[in-house]
Amino acid sequence: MKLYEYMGKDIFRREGIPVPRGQAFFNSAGVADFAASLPAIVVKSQVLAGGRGKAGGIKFPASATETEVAAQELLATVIRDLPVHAVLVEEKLKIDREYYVAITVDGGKRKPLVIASAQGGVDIEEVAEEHIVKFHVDVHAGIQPHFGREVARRMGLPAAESKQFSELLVKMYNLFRKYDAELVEINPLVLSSGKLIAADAKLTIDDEAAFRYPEWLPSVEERTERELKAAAIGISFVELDGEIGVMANGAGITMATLDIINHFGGSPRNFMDAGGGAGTEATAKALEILLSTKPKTIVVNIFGGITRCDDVARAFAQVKETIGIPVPLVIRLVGTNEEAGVEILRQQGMSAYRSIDEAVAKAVELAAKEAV
Amino acid sequence: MKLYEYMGKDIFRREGIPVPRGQAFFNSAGVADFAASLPAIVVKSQVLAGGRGKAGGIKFPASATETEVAAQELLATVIRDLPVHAVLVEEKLKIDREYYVAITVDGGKRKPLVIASAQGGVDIEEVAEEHIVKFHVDVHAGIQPHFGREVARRMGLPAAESKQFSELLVKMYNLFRKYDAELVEINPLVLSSGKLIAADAKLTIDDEAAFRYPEWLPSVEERTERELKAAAIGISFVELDGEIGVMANGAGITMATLDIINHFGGSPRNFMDAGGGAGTEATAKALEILLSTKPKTIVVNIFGGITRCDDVARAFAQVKETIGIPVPLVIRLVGTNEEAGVEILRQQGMSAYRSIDEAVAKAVELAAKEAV
Amino acid sequence: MAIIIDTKSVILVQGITGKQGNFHTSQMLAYGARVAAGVSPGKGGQEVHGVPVFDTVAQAMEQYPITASIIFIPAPGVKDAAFEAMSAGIKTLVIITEHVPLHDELDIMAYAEKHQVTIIGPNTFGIISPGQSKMGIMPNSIYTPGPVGVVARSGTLSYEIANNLTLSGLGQSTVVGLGGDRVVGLSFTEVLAKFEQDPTTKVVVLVGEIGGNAEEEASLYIKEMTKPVVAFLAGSSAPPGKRMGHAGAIIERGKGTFQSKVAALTLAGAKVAALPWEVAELVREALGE
Amino acid sequence: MAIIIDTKSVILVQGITGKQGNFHTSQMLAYGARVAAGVSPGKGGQEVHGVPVFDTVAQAMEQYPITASIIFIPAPGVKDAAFEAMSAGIKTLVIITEHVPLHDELDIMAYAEKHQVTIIGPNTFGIISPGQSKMGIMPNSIYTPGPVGVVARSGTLSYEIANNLTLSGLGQSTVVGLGGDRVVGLSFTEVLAKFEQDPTTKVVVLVGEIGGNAEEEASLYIKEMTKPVVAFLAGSSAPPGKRMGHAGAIIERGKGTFQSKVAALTLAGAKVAALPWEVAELVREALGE
Repeated sequence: MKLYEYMGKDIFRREGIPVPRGQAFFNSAGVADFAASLPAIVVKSQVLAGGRGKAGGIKFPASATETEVAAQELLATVIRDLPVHAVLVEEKLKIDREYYVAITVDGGKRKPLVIASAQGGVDIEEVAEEHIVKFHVDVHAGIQPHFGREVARRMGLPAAESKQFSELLVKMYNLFRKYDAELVEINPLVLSSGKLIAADAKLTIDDEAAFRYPEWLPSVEERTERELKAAAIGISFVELDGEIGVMANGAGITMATLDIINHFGGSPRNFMDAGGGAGTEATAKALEILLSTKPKTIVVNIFGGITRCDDVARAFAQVKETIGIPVPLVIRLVGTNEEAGVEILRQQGMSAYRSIDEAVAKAVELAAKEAV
Repeated sequence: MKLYEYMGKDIFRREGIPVPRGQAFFNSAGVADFAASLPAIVVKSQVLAGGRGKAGGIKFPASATETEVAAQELLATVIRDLPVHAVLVEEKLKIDREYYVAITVDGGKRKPLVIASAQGGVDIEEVAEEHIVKFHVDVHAGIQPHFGREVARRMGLPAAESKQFSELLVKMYNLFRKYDAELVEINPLVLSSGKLIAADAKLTIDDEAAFRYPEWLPSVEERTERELKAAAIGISFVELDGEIGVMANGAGITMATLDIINHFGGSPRNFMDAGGGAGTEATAKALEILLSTKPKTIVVNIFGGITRCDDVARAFAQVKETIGIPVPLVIRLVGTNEEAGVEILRQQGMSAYRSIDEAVAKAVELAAKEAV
Repeated sequence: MAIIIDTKSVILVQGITGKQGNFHTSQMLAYGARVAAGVSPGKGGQEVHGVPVFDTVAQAMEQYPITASIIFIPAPGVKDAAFEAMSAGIKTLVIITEHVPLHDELDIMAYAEKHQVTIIGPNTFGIISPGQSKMGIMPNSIYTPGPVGVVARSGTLSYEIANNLTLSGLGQSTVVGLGGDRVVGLSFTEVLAKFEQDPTTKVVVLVGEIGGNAEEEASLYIKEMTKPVVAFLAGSSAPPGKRMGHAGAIIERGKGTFQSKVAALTLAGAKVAALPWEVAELVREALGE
Repeated sequence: MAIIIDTKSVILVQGITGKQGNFHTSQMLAYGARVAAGVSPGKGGQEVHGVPVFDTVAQAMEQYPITASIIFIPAPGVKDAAFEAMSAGIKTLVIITEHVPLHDELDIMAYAEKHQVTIIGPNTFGIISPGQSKMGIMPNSIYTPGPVGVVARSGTLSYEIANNLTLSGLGQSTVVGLGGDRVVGLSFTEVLAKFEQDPTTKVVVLVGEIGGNAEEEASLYIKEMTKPVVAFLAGSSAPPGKRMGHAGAIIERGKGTFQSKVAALTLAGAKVAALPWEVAELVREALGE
């Protein structure tokens, strides 16, 4: 779960990380008054897309009145398909230098990873490797101040900034642990008249830790309505651009099914991992979601392990009887209770393949026909 | 630093450990009103002495009016030489069972230690070893719930209480770490109508962690005025009952000096470790504190390492010139700048021994003479 | 022979009285695995499919010489369960549970490293040494003993491949599921090293997918292996930036792409199958059959 | 030979620019110890008595093959300094600072155990191998090389005894101060075991005091030692329940009394001196002189 910049900065402020004076507005009421209290002003659209600056999502009005106008304009904007959620009106900092610092998780090393650079303010991927400092964290040690001093030294920060940077990193790490963060990123970390200030705040919270979220933690939704519906029944679903609807059980096998569709010259309409052990009801609902995307054809690839083939077959029968299945449905069904499943399908006038290649080839062929 | 029961219970409450409804009173105003809101009442004197129950420090009044009287009486009481600081008016619990649980530090193993027993409510030293459960804590694991379940099992708690106990122990450990505790002890932990409640709270905070204390943390003083004065200049000082004042530099050597006084048939008036590296001013002040205890004689045992003998000698000279030294002063002075020190003493008409046995023997002899 | 678990493994099931724990205990027993005891707080004294249930791991270990534990506890309790097993001295741990918080996984792995515990998962189908023992949720029917070691990130895809191997007459020494989360215990490299040492294993099948750089790291080790490696990778058609099912499958920063993985594996000498049903044929070739 | 430090020890001083760090660096240099570098954040590039100062331990270690570090940092910063040294790979650490918070000590010791670091202190006078090297605050003049290993809880008392030994012609192999806090690194037993292995050491002097049960635990090991042990204990006259100077010196729960310690040591075969000046004579007897 990504948080908007203003939410991240609220948490930064609470955890003692310096941020510019600022306030979020969801409409323009009060904007001018607040702006009047700032010596210099920046208005930033709150949207979870990258590159909002280049897309015109950040403005530098010269007066309180101009700020109100800018806020109104930005609130009406759509950036990379996402409507602007709010605007953050902030004190515009005097920028002496810009740094980059982030804490994330390195899955390969199974440890938190600190990434820092004295060349901040730009996309970190554009910074040459030799200007990037990386240090893994031992969770049994955490980040003590010395860790920050060593990072600062490698970054080439002067002594006067080293202590501030070190205190900041300790706080960032505490926040990273306390809020189950996947990512805490400050870019740029601005040096302004001798003080280090987080000019931006990127904070991604681990969705799996939702049960520990403090109540006040805001929720940000990036998924489509259908993806949400699928999530509600425990199914991973991602919409894509192709023609063939896909349902399989397991992330790897679903991905492989997409690959095989591609291999046979077709294009998938979606990724749908119905998971292991989905029963009749969940499978029926998943199929309904699939149908709502209006694919040209649907291919179902079930290797029954925990998932029982008869449960799956019953779901198809149920959907066919109730809302109907208006597109060709190609089913590959093997594994636990395979025979019972095939029999249920047969009674509904449907048949099943035993091998994945035959099933996908058939689906691609049917989709091509539909397209004609 | 030991906290009063009501302070400990305030912290328990804040950390989610169940305690009886209660309130501390420093005079009897409001006691009756509060007592009237309780179904059954207990009034406990807040004093840092053990065995306050046996000393009459706990009362069970039958009514709100009786509670007010009891509070007045207890507030006027002195228990084991300590005046009652406050009274805690609490709901008297229905007691089904009494357990014991504590977390402290095992210096030998360098680890936190959990001590628990199903036989609570009495002095834990009176409980037979086989009824006491002890588990060390790995600070890299902390106390997870399973730890509490295993302790509960060893204590013989039924399943219904195991979960509660386990949650309690997790909270106790978090508190132990968060507040730099030397000891968190609940005795008795009461089972009351199926609920585990901390009927008492003993909490000792590490004095060395004072710089981390949150501002609200209350302070409890157990030391005498002289001991406080000594602490203010960084000197360890404990008053004893004998006749010979003692000053030495280092805890071990001070203790050994006391032992040697005993060996020669004398009795020490105090323990004073002037520490390593004390300068003239600190040493002079220490001597003044010593003199204020009116010893029959004083023995000073300085093995100069970081401590410089001339600094020490100058302090004695200074005190002699200003307030005077009305009792015999026996000085053993060796080590760093020894010659300069001896010379300073000589100019003041004082002399110094080189060996500890001679010095102490002399002091004991002089004290005996004074006593005549 | 096999790796990690075999006929001598004495197994504990944590969360044995839950729906999943109960069902898969029956399946593991049916497969012949030595499931000695289960743990379920507050349920001590019960039995599940004839397996005695204890309140704590320590209590179970007083009664049985347990060597490995499999965890079916819901995600919020996994950290507690894993620490309980590790603190009690268990050195092999299979964590089936999915949706375990990332920071709990970090804590578990750090403690496992300190105490030299082998962790499989979380979010794994487990491990099976066909004909010997099983700690996992894979179907019993699709495996048969033989010379092929299989290590996979993803469950069902590995079933597909194991099933194909079995139907092609190619049995397996051990099949290991690393788990689909961003932070898991065993890595491809560690499992490959165990297969390299295992006398039964003659060839290794690596089933990977896009995202992360585990396959690229494994390639460094594959270069040094004496045994042939056959790989299959899911995700050749995945669009960049979309999260597909589990955290592993994110393409970030131009690393972890299908192309980079295929290139690294091929360069290291592994044969990469373009389609899942081609794996068995490549294995047969690698075995010189 | 000696234990823990010797002529090969290359020493780092953490907190070298502070008053204590500065002074004792000069004393250690005067004694001939190989003090290679100092650390003091923000003071990198300076020199103290000719010793170069760095901002971080890692930076110092890039320049010098440091084997041991001595910490003179004020108490609130000791945990940070100790973790810095340990994270940088230093395996011998002397922590002079007193008043270190108990929980910081617990954290330091747990991390030291994980990384197999030898910690002396906190709240110690340090360690000296006479004629070879010194990491500590003891006076340089009172030691001389020889066959007596000394291990003490308390500083000045050990000076008294070492001085007596030297005046009696009995030199020391190494003198170790464990530190006066409730939680310290090395224990009596661990130091005794090192002396037992050290060819130079022919007899060991243990300087203990009341409180805790370190001396009782040491007695268990003394029973198994081939080398004779002479002990002196402070606190024979201490009243129960009074805290005397440092946390070690509390008599609690009837354990750790003078009597129990003397009994345990005597039973283990150690000779216990009743007064400090009797130690040298007992050592001479133990040496068969």
